[in-house]
Amino acid sequence: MTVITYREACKQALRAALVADPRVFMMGEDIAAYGGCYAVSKGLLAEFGAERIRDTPLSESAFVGAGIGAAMAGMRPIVEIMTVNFSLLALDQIMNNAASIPHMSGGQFAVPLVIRMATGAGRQLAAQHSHSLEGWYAHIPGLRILAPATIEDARHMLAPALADPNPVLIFEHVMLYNVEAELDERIDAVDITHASIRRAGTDVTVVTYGGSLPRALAAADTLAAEGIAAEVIDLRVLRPLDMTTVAASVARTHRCVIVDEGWKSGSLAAEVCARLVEMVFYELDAPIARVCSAEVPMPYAAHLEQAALPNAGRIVAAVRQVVRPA
Amino acid sequence: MTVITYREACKQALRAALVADPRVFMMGEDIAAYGGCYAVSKGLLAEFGAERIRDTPLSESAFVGAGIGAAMAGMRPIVEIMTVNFSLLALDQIMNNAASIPHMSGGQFAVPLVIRMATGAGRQLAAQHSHSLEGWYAHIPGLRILAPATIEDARHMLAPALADPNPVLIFEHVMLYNVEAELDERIDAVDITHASIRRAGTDVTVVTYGGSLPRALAAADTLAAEGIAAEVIDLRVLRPLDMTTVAASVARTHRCVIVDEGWKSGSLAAEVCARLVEMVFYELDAPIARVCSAEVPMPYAAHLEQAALPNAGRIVAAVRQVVRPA
Amino acid sequence: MSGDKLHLDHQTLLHLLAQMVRIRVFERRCAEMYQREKIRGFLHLYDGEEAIAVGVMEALTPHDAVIATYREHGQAIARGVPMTHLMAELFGKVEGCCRGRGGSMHIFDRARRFIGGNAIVGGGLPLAVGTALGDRMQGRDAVSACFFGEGAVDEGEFHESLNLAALWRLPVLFVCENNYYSMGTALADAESVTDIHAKAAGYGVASEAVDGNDVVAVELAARRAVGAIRAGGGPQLLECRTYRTRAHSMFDAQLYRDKAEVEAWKQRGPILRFQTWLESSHLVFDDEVAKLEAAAEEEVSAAIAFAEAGHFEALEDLERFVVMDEVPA
Amino acid sequence: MSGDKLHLDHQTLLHLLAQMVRIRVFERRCAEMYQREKIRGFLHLYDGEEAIAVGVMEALTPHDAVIATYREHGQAIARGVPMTHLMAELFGKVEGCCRGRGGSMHIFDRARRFIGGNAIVGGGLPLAVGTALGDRMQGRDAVSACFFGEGAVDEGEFHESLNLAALWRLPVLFVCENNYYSMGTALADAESVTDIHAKAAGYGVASEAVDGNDVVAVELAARRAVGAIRAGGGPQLLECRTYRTRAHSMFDAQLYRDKAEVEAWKQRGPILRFQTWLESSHLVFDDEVAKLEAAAEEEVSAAIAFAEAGHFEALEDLERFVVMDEVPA
Ligand SMILES: Cc1ncc(C[n+]2csc(CCOP(=O)(O)OP(=O)(O)O)c2C)c(N)n1
Ligand SMILES: Cc1ncc(C[n+]2csc(CCOP(=O)(O)OP(=O)(O)O)c2C)c(N)n1
Ligand SMILES: [Mg+2]
Ligand SMILES: [Mg+2]
Repeated sequence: MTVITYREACKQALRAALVADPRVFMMGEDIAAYGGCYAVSKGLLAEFGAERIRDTPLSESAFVGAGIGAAMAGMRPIVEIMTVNFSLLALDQIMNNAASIPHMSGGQFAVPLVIRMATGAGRQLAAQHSHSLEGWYAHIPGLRILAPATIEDARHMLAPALADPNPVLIFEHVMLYNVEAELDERIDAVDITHASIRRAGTDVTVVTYGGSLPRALAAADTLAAEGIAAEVIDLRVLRPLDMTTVAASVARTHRCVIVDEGWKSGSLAAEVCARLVEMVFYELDAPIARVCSAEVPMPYAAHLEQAALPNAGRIVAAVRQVVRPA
Repeated sequence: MTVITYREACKQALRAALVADPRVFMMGEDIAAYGGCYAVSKGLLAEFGAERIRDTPLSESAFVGAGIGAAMAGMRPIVEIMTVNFSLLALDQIMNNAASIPHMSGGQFAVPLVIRMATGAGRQLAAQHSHSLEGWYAHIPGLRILAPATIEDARHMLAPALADPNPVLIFEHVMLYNVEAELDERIDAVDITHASIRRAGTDVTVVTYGGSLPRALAAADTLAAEGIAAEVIDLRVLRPLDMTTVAASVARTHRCVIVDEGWKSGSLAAEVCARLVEMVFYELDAPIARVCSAEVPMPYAAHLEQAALPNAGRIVAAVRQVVRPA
Repeated sequence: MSGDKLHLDHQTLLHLLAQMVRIRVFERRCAEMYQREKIRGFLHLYDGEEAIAVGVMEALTPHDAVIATYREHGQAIARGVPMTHLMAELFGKVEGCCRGRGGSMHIFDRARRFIGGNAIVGGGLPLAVGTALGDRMQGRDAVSACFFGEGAVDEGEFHESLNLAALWRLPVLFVCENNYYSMGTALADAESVTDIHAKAAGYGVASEAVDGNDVVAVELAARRAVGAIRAGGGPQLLECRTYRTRAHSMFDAQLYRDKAEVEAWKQRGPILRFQTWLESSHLVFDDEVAKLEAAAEEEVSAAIAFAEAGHFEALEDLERFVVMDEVPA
Repeated sequence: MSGDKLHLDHQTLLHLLAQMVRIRVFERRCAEMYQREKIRGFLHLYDGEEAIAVGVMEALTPHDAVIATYREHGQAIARGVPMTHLMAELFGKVEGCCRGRGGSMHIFDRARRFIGGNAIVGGGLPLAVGTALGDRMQGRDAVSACFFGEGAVDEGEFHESLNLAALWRLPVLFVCENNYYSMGTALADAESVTDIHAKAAGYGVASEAVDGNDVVAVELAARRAVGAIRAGGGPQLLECRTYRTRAHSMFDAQLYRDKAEVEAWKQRGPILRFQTWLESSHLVFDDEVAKLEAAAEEEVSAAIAFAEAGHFEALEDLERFVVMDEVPA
């Protein structure tokens, strides 16, 4: 067992991928000379050279599209969009090319591309740099969307993402990079299909993912002290959703709170809720509750930002309300 | 009473707006010399001249951004993005500027901009030209999203949209342009805040909007013949949602089916469902059902396209299932 | 035929003419099939521009990649996509090259490295940069030929793609089919500088403007450009000046241009010109032209029959390939 | 002072120096406040580039619009945004120009037509085209001055915006602050052609490259450009060549460049150079410089005190202005 940061886990994953397959290469803004905006790729240029660790111009649409083309030409590109905030500039390529070409070409072409981006708020970066759009991206057929919330997933999700013949988007939450934990070296692979029960419980199911997992776990601790046993599910894969795991849990607990850093209206939390209604409506003993971000462009001031984000306190309150309505 | 097309209603609205306010002007691709890709703006160039009816280069990001800037400088631009499919290229401007600047600037600047676009499938235009993303756009705080489904709304929603100090996106469904109906000339205004009950009923609430309204009404006819009285609600405004009207209806009917041309996962239908769970859970006698588009890049072949879209038959089946579960 | 010189032998000349005629006839029948509602959706015909697809394609090898737009029947045919598969695609049949999912705007043919058929203006340029990058990284001596209209020059993707290709000296042949209109918008109403090939200077990309209605000139220029790319000269831009003598699509009333302008260009049409020149120079015999026309008619008729006889994909397969099970070999 | 000639009178010279010093001192204290965690988020300082904001701003009138980037303290100060409001903004206080919602990257000041503070590279260019269009349509004789780094030149928005502004001959002054790096990426690793002002030719936009570390040269060039715009010459591009002598932001270890390179540029810093020249030419008296430095220190200290004394916006107001009730007059 060694203790490493989430950032280091991401980097180990990249390094392993580059070593394992000569078709793998990285491109993105400031990943090489600068070492990556969040220092994830620091050192990789020296190790793998400028052919495989490519700094790109600030041309999100072009280099994402180039990643798609390179994937179609037989490479296994890992494209880094520095943060999700800039990915809007590449959205046409992602939706209209990466996600559409396999089906639209009648299955002639696959797009085995991985796109990584940092996501989320909490660092006072204000409206244009604090988006949490991974749940929104999960609307798009043809994509697989991953949200590693643990060191283990940060370390091991990349390999199956690269092995996937489809475009895979990996969202790394900015507040997780500095998180440290033990990496169990006996585990050398994870799947990218299942949700994971991170804490078992019987009274309520708390469904979450990514940067909100630590918040949900903290809330579960508090709730445990009050005698409420919350089961915490980490979705891990935002598309396609593993609703089997979630629905089975809710069928046991009969109550559910969904925690999602996206804006509430049209959030992934809404989708999870709608699916539960479709799947286990008659098992529900209380309305499903959502704890999401306030529907505001994220403000800079710390107190406003924190007020806008889901946190353990709001999760605890939502669970209490669901478990013991006033 | 005169019978006009939806297209003509859109045009009358534009003409009236141009006449009423010298600050109003239009810009977009092929709106002037060509007359508009769906012929909505045909004739306006001759009537209002090239200063106010502006053909733009194929530069969605720049001319949408220019619309934002012009609005901030005191104009009341109506920007046409030919179809929603191309709006992804302008999404950064829409989300990070239009929707963010008012809040981010502490209320110093408003962005009184109207963006119109055609949306939806049904014309065999295949994957890249058949998106139905209005529900997806409704995720973004700061925007008002309108979906005129009737001739009356097509004629009258534009004026309040222009009067709104906020960016308003108007989505016109491509399958509606040729629809004809009577325009009641005694009505000279509509609101852009409320959903509308288009058909009263007691057994089930069918919630829909835009291009799916005719499908829902057709389904209600069929259902009526079977003795099922469906109430059909046209959301009209996709953001902010008028859930009061919807919840009140469901509180009466106790059953709900939501029809939405968006892809199912992460659809607006999911949001409506989640809100109903939050608001009227204990009134629900059956799971809420969704009739959405299949989660595929839209295929070209007619039979596949029709199979992917919501239609009256699927709505009828969903309602039957909700009202009289097998 | 190679390098900078064309051996204008009899067979070659006939071949160039035949290719253009095949495209023309195919599309004339497409328009007819559209009227008969066998083809639906958007249908963008290539009349008047055939010399470009034919000329450029002669300069490519099967290893090269071709990336095109929604107006790509000409490129597809010149590239060798069988008309049967193409017509079946337009009919929405499962025998179509994309199983009927793509339609006219999305022709793909993996066997011929024909990578779309892209209906987002400018959307293909980044892809071509990517295929060129992928090829180069794998040591393949392949060129990515990317066709786009002058309308795509307005888009940011043009700028970003030319820069990236030039920066990394990638083997991309950018072929701008400048037909002076993007839908109904005249070039001068869309671009502040209408000399498109001159824009390449901003990226350090070598470029040339060529009479896009002269198939031999196009082929020569394309061979020069492809030669330069293969010699390591980095991306090249070829601006082919031409004219679309039909409407933009089947929904276009052409309010934006004069009939006389269209007529004038028709007189300069690539087939008419080339054929007239061949005939007046006695480079072909009378019956040869008639023969190749008949062959084209026959080929297209066979394609229509094939398409007619085809089947609609089973509804159960609607979701197939949304998510791929494997990367096709 | 007007037109093409600067009257380099004593007051003018002192004013230019004072403006640059105000910016420099303000930002030195910002860095300090960052260390003390009074300021958070991303903080991009302008050290070494002050001559650009100061020089350009001298050429503008209050009616003109200014559109800037996330590295915009310099522009804001030169434009007259009160330091108190600016510092309070950085402290996240409701007394800040944006009520503490914008922070360093999003400075807006309606009274001074200061329209951001935009943290999306290239995101401000389309806006500037729009304010220029709006002004022109309303018959205002106003210029929209748009500042952006050379990194923004990579983005499609640069291309689309220059074309649109040129096509419609809009009164936009595009000011490229070329500091040779976008974060850690050297210009030559991002642009195939590194001579940015030359790119304007592709749009028919007149352009000039100027020593961005020479405040007088910048002012002169800006006056020429603004004059040309007001005379109806359409948009102009001014490339100001400069260098950022601090890190990109507070998180940058500067692995990508040599200390020696930074040192060399420091020696050519705009304040040092201008002040040295003024002093060696005996255009200022010793105590004048000391005085304006002291005044700047005092102004910044007062701004810090103001910011310290400010309040955090009430949580109930979090959602205020997401949707506006009216268009501010
Ligand atoms: C991004 C985008 N914007 C708008 C359209 C609508 N549209 C389809 S074809 C076309 C004209 C394109 O003109 P050009 O690139 O010159 O090609 P041409 O049709 O002349 O061959 C337009 C505007 C589109 N498909 N994609
Ligand atoms: C669209 C976009 N891509 C990436 C970033 C991340 N980023 C912030 S500043 C910066 C460098 C920009 O360089 P330049 O335009 O030269 O301005 P400078 O910082 O040198 O003043 C980058 C890449 C961003 N903010 N927006
Ligand atoms: Mg064209
Ligand atoms: Mg820079």
